[in-house]
Order: sequence, then C-alpha cells, then structure tokens
Amino acid sequence: AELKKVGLAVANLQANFFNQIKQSVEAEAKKRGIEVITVDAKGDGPTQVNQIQDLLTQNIGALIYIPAGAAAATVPVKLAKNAGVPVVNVDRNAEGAPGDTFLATDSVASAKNVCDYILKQAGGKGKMVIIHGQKGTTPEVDRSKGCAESLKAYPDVKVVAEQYSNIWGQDEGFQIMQNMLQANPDISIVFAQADALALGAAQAIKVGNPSQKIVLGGFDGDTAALEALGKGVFDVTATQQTQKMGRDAVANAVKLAAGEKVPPVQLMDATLTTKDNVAGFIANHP
Amino acid sequence: MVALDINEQSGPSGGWLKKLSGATGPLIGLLALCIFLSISTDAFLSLRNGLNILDQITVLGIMAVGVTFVILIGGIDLSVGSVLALSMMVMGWTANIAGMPMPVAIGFALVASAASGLVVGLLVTVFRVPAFIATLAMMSAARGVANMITDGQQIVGFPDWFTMLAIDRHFGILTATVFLMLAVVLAAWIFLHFRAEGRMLYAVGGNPEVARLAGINTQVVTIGVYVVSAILAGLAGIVLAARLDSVQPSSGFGYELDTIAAVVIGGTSLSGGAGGIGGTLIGVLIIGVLRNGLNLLNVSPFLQQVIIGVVIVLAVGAETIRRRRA
Amino acid sequence: MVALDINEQSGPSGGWLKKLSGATGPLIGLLALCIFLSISTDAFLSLRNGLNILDQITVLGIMAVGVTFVILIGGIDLSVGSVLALSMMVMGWTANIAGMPMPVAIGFALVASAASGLVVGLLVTVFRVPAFIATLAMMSAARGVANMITDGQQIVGFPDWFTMLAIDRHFGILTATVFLMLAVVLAAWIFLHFRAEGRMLYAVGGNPEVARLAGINTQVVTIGVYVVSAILAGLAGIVLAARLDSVQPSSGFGYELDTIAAVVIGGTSLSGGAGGIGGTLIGVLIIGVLRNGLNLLNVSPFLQQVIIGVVIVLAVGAETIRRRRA
Amino acid sequence: MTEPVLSLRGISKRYGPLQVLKNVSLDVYPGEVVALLGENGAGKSTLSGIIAGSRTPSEGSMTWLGQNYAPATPREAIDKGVVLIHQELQLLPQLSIAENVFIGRWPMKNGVIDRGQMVRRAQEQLSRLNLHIPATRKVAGLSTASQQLIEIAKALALNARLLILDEPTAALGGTETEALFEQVRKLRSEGVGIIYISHRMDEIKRITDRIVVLRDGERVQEFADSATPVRTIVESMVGRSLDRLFPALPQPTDRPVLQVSGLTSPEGSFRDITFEVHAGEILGIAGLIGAGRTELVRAISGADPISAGSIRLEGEEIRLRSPKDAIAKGIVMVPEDRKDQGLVVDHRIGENIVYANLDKLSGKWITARAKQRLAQKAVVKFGVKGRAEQHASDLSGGNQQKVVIAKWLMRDPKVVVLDEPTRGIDVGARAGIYDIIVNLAKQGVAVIVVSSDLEEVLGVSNRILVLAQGKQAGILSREEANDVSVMELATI
Ligand SMILES: Nc1ncnc2c1ncn2[C@@H]1O[C@H](COP(=O)(O)OP(=O)(O)OP(=O)(O)O)[C@@H](O)[C@H]1O
Ligand SMILES: Nc1ncnc2c1ncn2[C@@H]1O[C@H](COP(=O)(O)OP(=O)(O)OP(=O)(O)O)[C@@H](O)[C@H]1O
Ligand SMILES: [Mg+2]
Ligand SMILES: [Mg+2]
Repeated sequence: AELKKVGLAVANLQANFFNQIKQSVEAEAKKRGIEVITVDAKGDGPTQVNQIQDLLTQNIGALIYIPAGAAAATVPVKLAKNAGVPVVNVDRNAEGAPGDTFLATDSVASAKNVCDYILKQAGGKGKMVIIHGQKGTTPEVDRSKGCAESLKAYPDVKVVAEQYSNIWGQDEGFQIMQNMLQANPDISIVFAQADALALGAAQAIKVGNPSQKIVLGGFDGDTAALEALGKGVFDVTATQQTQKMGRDAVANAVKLAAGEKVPPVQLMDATLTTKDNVAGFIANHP
Repeated sequence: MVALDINEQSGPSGGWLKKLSGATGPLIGLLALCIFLSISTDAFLSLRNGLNILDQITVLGIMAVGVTFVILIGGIDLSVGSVLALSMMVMGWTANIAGMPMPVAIGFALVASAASGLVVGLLVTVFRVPAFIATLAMMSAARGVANMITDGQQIVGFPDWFTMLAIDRHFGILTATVFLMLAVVLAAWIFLHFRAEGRMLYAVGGNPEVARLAGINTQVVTIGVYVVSAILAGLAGIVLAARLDSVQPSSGFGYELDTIAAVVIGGTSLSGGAGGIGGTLIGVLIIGVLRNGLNLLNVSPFLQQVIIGVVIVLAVGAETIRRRRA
Repeated sequence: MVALDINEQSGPSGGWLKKLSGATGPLIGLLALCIFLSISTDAFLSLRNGLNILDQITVLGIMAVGVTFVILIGGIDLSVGSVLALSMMVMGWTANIAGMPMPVAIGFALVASAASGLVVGLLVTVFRVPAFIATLAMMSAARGVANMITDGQQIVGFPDWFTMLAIDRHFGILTATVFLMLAVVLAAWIFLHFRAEGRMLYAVGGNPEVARLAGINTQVVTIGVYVVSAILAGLAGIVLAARLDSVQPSSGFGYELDTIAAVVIGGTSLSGGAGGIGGTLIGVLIIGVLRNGLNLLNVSPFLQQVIIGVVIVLAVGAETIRRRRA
Repeated sequence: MTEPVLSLRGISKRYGPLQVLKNVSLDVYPGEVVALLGENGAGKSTLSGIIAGSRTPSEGSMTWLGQNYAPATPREAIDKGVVLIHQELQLLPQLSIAENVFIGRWPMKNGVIDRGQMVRRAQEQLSRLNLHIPATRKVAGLSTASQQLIEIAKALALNARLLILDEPTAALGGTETEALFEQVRKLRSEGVGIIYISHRMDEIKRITDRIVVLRDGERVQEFADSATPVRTIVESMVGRSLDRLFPALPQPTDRPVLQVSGLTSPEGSFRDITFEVHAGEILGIAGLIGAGRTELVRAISGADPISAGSIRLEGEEIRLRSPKDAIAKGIVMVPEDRKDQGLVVDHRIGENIVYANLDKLSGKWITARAKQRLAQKAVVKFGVKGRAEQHASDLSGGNQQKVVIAKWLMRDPKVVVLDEPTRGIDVGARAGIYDIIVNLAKQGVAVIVVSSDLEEVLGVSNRILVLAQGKQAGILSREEANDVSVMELATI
C-alpha cells in the first residue's frame, strides 16, 4: 500500500543526534507528501511503549522506531507487528524482536577510528582518560569496545582514569574532566564518547590550562560540535550520517509499506572528521 | 441524616460527587478534556483507545495509591521511581540469573521494596529525618543498588505467562495488570473509608500530636505507610516488567514527580489530612488522558510540555475557583 | 516575683555558630567529609582543587539562594532547572540568532526568567494553586518553551570576554562567576538578617496569618520571592552558558531536587520560617565536595549514588541527634 | 462628655447563611474600659476583628475620631492606632521575642534593622509585665503564659489609642493578671480607649467601667455600673437564670483508683509527687503558672516519660510508654491546648470523636452509620452546639472544648484528667462542664482537674494538690482549702 502516514518514535529529543534524525525524517517525508506523527519518549522506555500504542491507534502505515532506554525494548516491535505495521529500527535494535530493518552506524568500527586517530596524534604514548557515556547503554558499550581494540596496538598508552556520565551532558563532561585533570595533571589523551561530553571536556581543559597539549576526541558529529571542531576546540569526531539515516528511514518505510523486501541490517559508517574535512560537513551534514 | 464520611473539604450536603474529596474541579477538568478530545480527534473515543489508556496508567495508578497514603499523613515520597527500578532488577536477577521460579522472584522483589520502605519509615520516625530528605536519599541509594545488581545492564525475556499478564485481554477487555490496578485502587478506597486503620491516616495527617494523644501509635502508622508505598512501587515495577518483557535499572526515572502531581491534582492536600483515593484516580486519569490525547492530536513534543503544564494548573486552579464561588 | 520559666532563662549567649541556625550538624558533616577526603586522596587538599570545587558549585549555589527564600516562606520551587534552561536559550537566541549584543541578551534572559517567576507567584497567591503544582507546571512549560526556541538545538560560541568570565582567575584566585556567586550569597545573607523585608520572609514562612495580622503584605512578599528565585535561576543559566560556552535546552534537568536537597541539608525547614543562607552554603558545599571527592576517589557511578544517599541522610540525621543530646 | 474614639453603627456580619452579628452599635470613649461580654459564639471576637481590620462587616459603618473608618487590612487599623490582642496566640515560634514584639515594624537604622534598639525596647515592654526573660530568646518552647504576656507586650509597644483585649487572661495566673491590670489602668489614665473581653466575672468587676452584653450577635443590654450583681449580668448573657455555677459534690468512696508515688520527670519540671485519687473523687491541682501541673498530668496520662516513681491503677502498677497505653487502661486526658492537642480543627466533629475511639472500631468495618451514631450521641449528650458533620474549626471555643471532653467520655474511662477545662469558656457553658465533671464523679470515676482559676479549683474539688516550682507543697482537704491557704502553699 502507499504510505500516507508514518509514526516516528524518538528516544530523546534533547539529544542532538536524535533531534537531527527527527528533522531529517520530517523533511524527507514532507518532500514525499507523507504525514509524520512524532512522539518523544524523553529517554523513558515505558513512555515509549505508551506512545507507540497511541501511534498505532492512529492507523499509521509504518513505524520508525528509535528505541529509548538503555537498550531496546521488544514490546513496541511486537505491538506494531501485531497491528500489521512494518517497523524501521534506527540506532538500536532489540534482541529477540528486531525491526523489519535496522539502520545504524557501525559504532565499534567508528570508535576504533577515532581512538586510532587520537592515539597516533599523541605520538603513540602518554596517559589517557576516557569519559564514558551512560553506563551500560548500547552506544557506551560499543564505543568502549571499539576504543579498547584500538588501544591494543598502543602498549605505551596508559589509561589512568575512566568515568561515566549519566545523561551524556555537556556540564557533566566539564565536571568530570575538571576532576580528572585534578587527579592526573599530566594526561595527554582524552576520548569522550559523545560530542557533548567532548565539548564540556574541552572547556575544562581550557579552564585548567595545562602546560602539555591534550588530544581530545569525541563522537556523533553534532551540528554545534562540528563548528567547534572547525575552530579547533577539539581534535576529532566521528560524524554519524544522521541526515542519511533519516532519509533512508523514510525510504525503507515506504518500501516496507509497499510490501517490498529490504535487508534486515543496514550499517553505515561514521566519517572520521577533523579540522581538515569539517567544512564540508558543516555546510552539508551527511 | 447526612452520612458522615462525606468529603473532608466542603459543606455537609451533597451526593456521591462529594465522596471525591475536593476533586470536583479536577473531575470537571477530566470530563472537559475527554469531551474536547472526542470532538477533535476520531481516534480518541473508541473502546480500543480507552483500554489503551487504562493500560498506560497502570504503573502510575498503582504507585499513586501508595503515594496518596504518604501524602495523607503529611509526608512525601520521592523514592517510588527508584524503588520501582530496584524491584524490577531484583526480580529479573532472581528469575533469570539466579534461575529461580518467577513467583519466588516476585516475592523477593516485593521484600526488597518493603525493606527500602522500612528504612525510610525508620529514618522519618526514629531519626526524625524530614520525609523529603529521607526519600530523596533513598531515591539515590535505591537507584544505585538497582544499577549495581547487573552493573547497569538490562535483563530481557521472561516466561510467556508473565508477559501475557500485560497483554491478554480477558473477556476481551481487561488485562490482568489493569485488573490488578483496579483491585489496588478499590482496596485502598475501602481501607481509607471503612477501616479504623484508614481513618488513622487522616488523624495523623490532620495533626500528629492530636493523633498521638488520642492513642494512635503515629510511629507505627508512619512506618506502615512508607512500607506500603514502597511495596506498591515494587508491584508497579513488576507490572512494568511484564509490560516491557524486560527490566532495566534506569526505569522509573522521574516518576516520583509524575506520581505526586497525580495525587495532588486529585485534591489530596500536601499538608496532609485531606483527600482520598477517588481524587487520585481522577488525577491519574487526567495525566493519562492528556498524554494520550496530545499524541493523538499530533501535537509536537515540545509544545506538549507547555500544554501539560497549563492543563495541570487549570485542573488544580479550577478547584480553587469553584470553591471560592461556593 | 517567681521566675517564670526555668528553660527560658538560657540566655542570648552563643557565638557565631548559632548564626547558622540549625546547620551545625551539617557543618560537622562537611568538615568530616573534607578530613576524610584529604587523608584518602592526594588531589583533594590543594588550592587548585578548592578553586575547582568553587567553580563547580557556582550554578547550584546561585540557584540555592533563591530556593532558600522560597522554602523560608514555606513554599517550594521545582521550576528552577527549567527556568535556567529557558534563560540560557533566550540569551543564546538573542545574541547569536537575533544578533544583538551580549548585555542585551543577558537582560532579555533575566526578564524572561522574572516573567516565569511572576506567573508562578500569581498562580500561588491569586489562584491559590499549591506551590508544588504551580512550579511543577512551570517546570514542564518553561522546558517546553526553551526547547521550542531553537527546536531543541544547542547554540555554541559566545564572545571571548563572556566565556572568560568563567575562566579567568582574577588575582590568580576567583573567576568572575565564582565572585558573582559569593556576592549573591553575601547579599542574600545581609538581606535576610538585616533588612525588614528579609525578616518578613521568616514571618510569612512562620505563620502567614500572623504575618498578615501584623500588617505584612504576604501576597507581595510571596510573589517577590518567586520572582527573585526565578531571576537567580536565570542568572545561574547565564553563568552556566559562560562556563560551557554554549546553551542547550536540556540544561538544568533534574537540578531542582539537587537544589532543594542542598537547602534542606543546610538546615532550612521545609515547613518554612526557619533556616538561612549560611546553612544553604554548607549544604551546597557538601554536595559539591561529595561529588568532587567521589570522582577523585574514582568510585564507580553506581556506588556513588548509594554513597550520596547515605551521606545526605547522615548530614541531616546528625543534626537531629545533636539536638536530641542538647 | 468627650468625643468617642470609635463609634460602630449597625454592624452586621454574615458567613453564608449564618448571621453572626446583627445590627450592633457601640461607642468607646477615651480613657474608659468597656467590657464586652457574651457566651461563646456570641460574636465578640468577630466584632473585634471587624474593628481591627482583619474582617470586613457585611453591613454597617464605623467612625474613628469622627472620621469615616473602614480598614481593609490590619495594617490600616494599626496605623490609626487600633490594636487588637487576638484570642489565639499570634506569635512566630522560630523568631526571637524581640522580633515578635516588633513584628512588621522592626526599628530601622541606616536601612538595616536596629537590633540593639529592638531588643532594648522589647525588654522594656517585657519588664512592664514583670516578665524576666531575655528578649533575644526564641519564642518556641516558652510556656503558654509567657507567650500570652509577649502577645500583650506586642500590643503595648504599639502606642494604641484603642486597645482591644480578647480574653487576655485565659492562659494567665493571678500574678500575671495583676501585672496586666496595672498596665491597663495606666493606659486608661493616659486616655486610651479599651475594650476588654473576658469570661472571668471577677476581672470584669475589677477593671471595667461599663459592661456591654452580646447575645447571639445582638447587643442585648448595657450596664453602666460595674457594681451590677454578677447574677444579673450572667442572666442577661445567657438569656435565662443561672441559679448556681458549681453543683454539689458527691461523697467520694474510699476505694483508691489512681495512686501516684514519688513521680519525677526527667527534666525536673516536677519532682517526687505522691497522691491518690479515689473512685468518685475530684482532685484539684493548683499552683502558679509554670509550677509543673501540665507536665505532671501529661506524665500520668502517658504523654511524657517519667524518670522515677510509680503509678498504680486499681492497685496494680502500670507502665505507660504512650498515651495509647494509658487510654487502653482507662486513663484519658483533656489537654490544655484544644487547638494543638485536643482537636484536628480542620476535620469534622464526628471524625474527631471517632479518632479517640478508633481502637474500639479497629479490625471492624466502620460504617458511616456507626460513626454517625457515635458522633451524634456525643454531640447530644454533651450539649455541643453543632452537628457531627460540621468542621471543628467552625465551632466557638466552648463548644470545641465540649467536643474534646465528649470524645473521651464516650469511652467510659476510669480516670479522667482535665487540664484547664474551662479556659476561654463562658459562664453558662462552664456550668455545663462542671455538671459533667461532677456527674463523672457520681458514676465512680476518679477525676483530676488542673486549673489556674482559683475559684474553679475550690469549687469543684474534694481535695486540692498544690504544686510549687515542681514540688508538692501540700494537699488540702475541702474544709482546709480557701484562696489564702492555696496561695500560701503555691508561693512557698
Ligand atoms: N470564618 C467563619 N465561618 C463561619 N462561621 C464563623 C467563622 N468565624 C466565626 N464563625 C462563627 O461566628 C460565631 C461567632 O464567633 P466568635 O468567635 O466571634 O465568638 P466569640 O463571642 O468570640 O466566642 P468565644 O467566647 O468562644 O471566643 C460563632 O458561631 C462561630 O462559629
Ligand atoms: N514545650 C516546652 N519546652 C520547654 N519547656 C517547657 C515546655 N512546656 C513547658 N515547659 C516548661 O516546663 C515548666 C512547667 O510548665 P507547665 O506547663 O507544666 O506548668 P503549669 O503549671 O501547667 O502551667 P500552665 O498553666 O502554663 O500550664 C515551665 O517552666 C515551662 O516553661
Ligand atoms: Mg472569641
Ligand atoms: Mg498547664
């Protein structure tokens, strides 16, 4: 059937990454003349189940589902399938109840790229700290895994401290970094698992004003962060292709609604972004 | 002669409406909301959507009953969201990691919840820590323990019969979890109205010193109320686990304010001694219907936050204006 | 003449400690915490870390002053976190999108904050909406508006002089923002102790009816207090913007409970009429030192939550036990 | 004659359907003390409130020094020099005495509060009333009597031209009352107009120049001469003849019900108290304010702990850890402060009566009808002017007090303790309460009555225990007891 109405369940609009996807989905759908109903779970899984119930009540033709909570819940997909509505999972997928297709960044590989870059920049040695995302969440686990792989090749780099954020927030990044610098004044490498954390950490470094150069890597490619990267506030990030994700999500929803077959997993790269190539991304976010 | 246990707030006359203890304003608000939504969206006024709303308020409804008790005695409970998470994680761990049968796991979860309620109750009565602080501390601590059980990981996959409790609509209407919520509400209403122990809550909330001099053991009442509130939060956690077929330690974050809002919108006074379960049910429904309706109306998420704020004020402010007129 | 009251003879004596109005327990807790951290980590006891802690508590400290006023008059303010975000977004939008000069942007931000405080104040006084509900509604609505300003996007990059306010340590010690916080605290302390308007807050919080009969305009006092609390929350937002060199609508989420906790830990009574700024400063420091220390000790985040809960209870419970002994 | 300071013309006040004041007119001249008398609920406090700007009249007008006068807020009235000492204490317990005395009008210097001056001037006011407490002390924890004196000091500090005292002596003992009267006389000689409200007839006769009687909100009579016989005044107040205040006491049995020996409180507010009360006996407890009477009876009824001594009930030693224990054993107390300890004032009368009887209903279903029956029975039996479903806060003080007594007597107790049972209660209702007390004794109950009103203790007691500064000064039999012998013991 032709897709007239699509439901978009967002995990948390307060996170720039999700907000970009949302805007891209809405833009793409508008172009195609499809109505989008957007709901925001504010990070709460149960709220999202409620919202998906409400979406299904409105006879949507397909569901674009960005799961909230530490990991994806299975129930929304089950509910949608029961109602005969195809599901496009974005960013996270639930074991046991996957969506009809799954669009995501290959977080492990991209995190490895970021860490490779900062470790090389630092000359392959020195003291490193990691500012993790919210402990136990899929992105946190994957990005930790990718960076750990990279670290294997650099035995001279010593990870001296690791701290976790609760809401991936900028002020958390600031505070954590400030305390880390306090405890270990001689660190030279920082991996912050999200751009917001990296921006906070960069500010803390600016405030602390250490004598050595500190290489700082982030992740996500948030719009604001890319601008900061261009100004040299921090060194590298992995730009996730949020615009493409949004466009692809709509395209896949249209195909699924028409009964076409699509691959169950579609991973895309996050492009390693530095001062050299950032201009293009700022002008035109992928 | 007029019945005695009519509402605690206004005049002596009046029928069943008065049983709602000062919640007439919110009730009018709820009805207005429903009428508005029925007219402006097709999807709202249908059996299916009604049942959805009931499903959606079970967790809030069960917690709100416990919090009503707490607020009636003049206390406050900020720990319910965290205790809910603790209960979920204890249940998940016992069932899926320790491998014990579900009923045992549920039992453990409720015991863990009761224990946190007991700690709060003792802090409030014996150590005279203000309830706000004691439950705020428990909110932090219970969340920490919930996280530590699996190092922040979720646990997925429970027996089919368990998840079916939240899905199977018996007689095509009520799921077991909705039925459970209704039973809890009814039991609480009967308890508050017709049992001596229930009236004790009003006495303690009205004036603890008067209650103590009247031979009521206020400490036992207080501890009991916090334990019951925690057990109901734990029960809500189990319902949520059935609904999500998974448990995760970040569940229930921020629920405490939602729950208190529902109770207060329903006319229970934060200073204690006045209010009741009928009002709380209305408060819970207002929040449930509002969220459902805003989604059906396709209101943008950010605008939803503004509207929710406005409606909450209207629901409570209407009651004031109604009373001033009277 | 027979002496009237034995206990009433205990005199006016007692030194500066008394000025902390019930915060002696928390003060002891703070000292104990500092001693423990000095022994167990090298990094804690240094000028630089001390200054870091001061930096880290500026936002909380400024907000806590306003919330102290609110709690002193027997109210509560759950909207400060959202008002902070609203102020940030108004400032960011005015400066970077509308392109006006920074001082104008800051002015607009403070006016927007004051307006939300005014709305809360009017709801509480004229429409008799309980403060808990009025500020809860404002918490939701202000957050929604903050989000709508840029459709949820953050705004990055302010003039250098602005961000330097949070970075430049004048005389090698205090940044302008820390200085601002200290100035706010001092001004509030003087206001509460020495100005008639300050004492009115105690009167209104102690018993609004008594205050009214004594000729105090309780409505004006109440509205004024909510406006000041909102302005200070807005000011905290500007400080946070300088500190982060960016603004985002999700800022300040959950700060309301932290702030209230700091105030109550500092000995200000939630029922109003007792407490003060000295205690609030101690409460803010306890929270700041605790977070800093737990990070320096590299305690896992989950265990941190448990420890924070326990320390909060100990800080407040110690005061109770101290009083019982006395 | 000079101009009146204040004239009321046709003042009426309605609360919904309830007409509280009907067409009341009154003139007050400078330098006179007008007594405003009436039963509980006659409208005295309402009228005071209207004059002082805390309530607005439904009809009628007032003039102040010949000018039209319609204060919208208490502030306006205070600024004109109209000062009301409220019947209920209006103090802020968390603030110092000095700050309370000057509340809202703290002396300022250079934009800040002049604490030195404030404390000094407050201290002066306190010493005028013979109250020797540092003005820097917090009000919290002071005895009711001290608080009442501070309330008076607050008014004295205002330089009033019209002072209204609404039952200022209800919580005061003899010496404090004297100090107050001295100040009243002084103000009168300075030309201040004074309205004096009290239920104590002896005071009225001593201090007032003119008596105005209100009944059911109407001004029924005026006595220009304070030498009018009390009986005449009382008859005009209650609208019927009242032949006697105190009923005849029954002969007590010789069966001891309550035996107290060596009772001592942990804080030392009473020490080594030994007495017994027999079935059918009324034991009065007298003493100056602060003598420890309230503490003693609170300990006997389980509200406060004891550090030494024993209590025996019908020969058996009992240990009381809480009021609950005492109530279960049949010892009940009517506390001295009905608003803070006796009633949940925001709740219904019926609920309040039920609260004291919950243990009897515990484990059973409380039906509306059962509650209603219990409450209505109590209301009727003790002559409460009100219905079970009314809120306690809507009743006058006397009727509230009857509710407190009623809620306990529904339990058929063995020992009844009444602490200041007629504080703030009119003569008519007072006689009713004395009847209740004596009837209890007739039924074989052991009764203890604590009172600061000497006439009252002498009138209803078979024997009187006198306390002085926490120590037992002696026990007087009915024959030995008179005002002189009691006061001698009390001031040891
Ligand atoms: N706010 C109110 N609403 C309704 N009725 C009221 C209110 N305030 C007072 N009343 C009623 O008005 C009447 C007069 O009360 P008031 O307090 O003036 O009596 P009073 O003469 O001072 O009695 P007392 O000697 O007990 O102090 C009483 O019947 C009381 O119940
Ligand atoms: N809440 C309290 N805190 C501290 N001291 C108190 C308190 N209540 C009473 N006291 C003190 O205990 C002593 C005994 O007071 P108590 O009230 O027993 O006297 P009383 O003889 O009953 O006088 P009254 O007529 O005022 O009730 C007094 O010195 C009083 O100040
Ligand atoms: Mg009166
Ligand atoms: Mg006494």
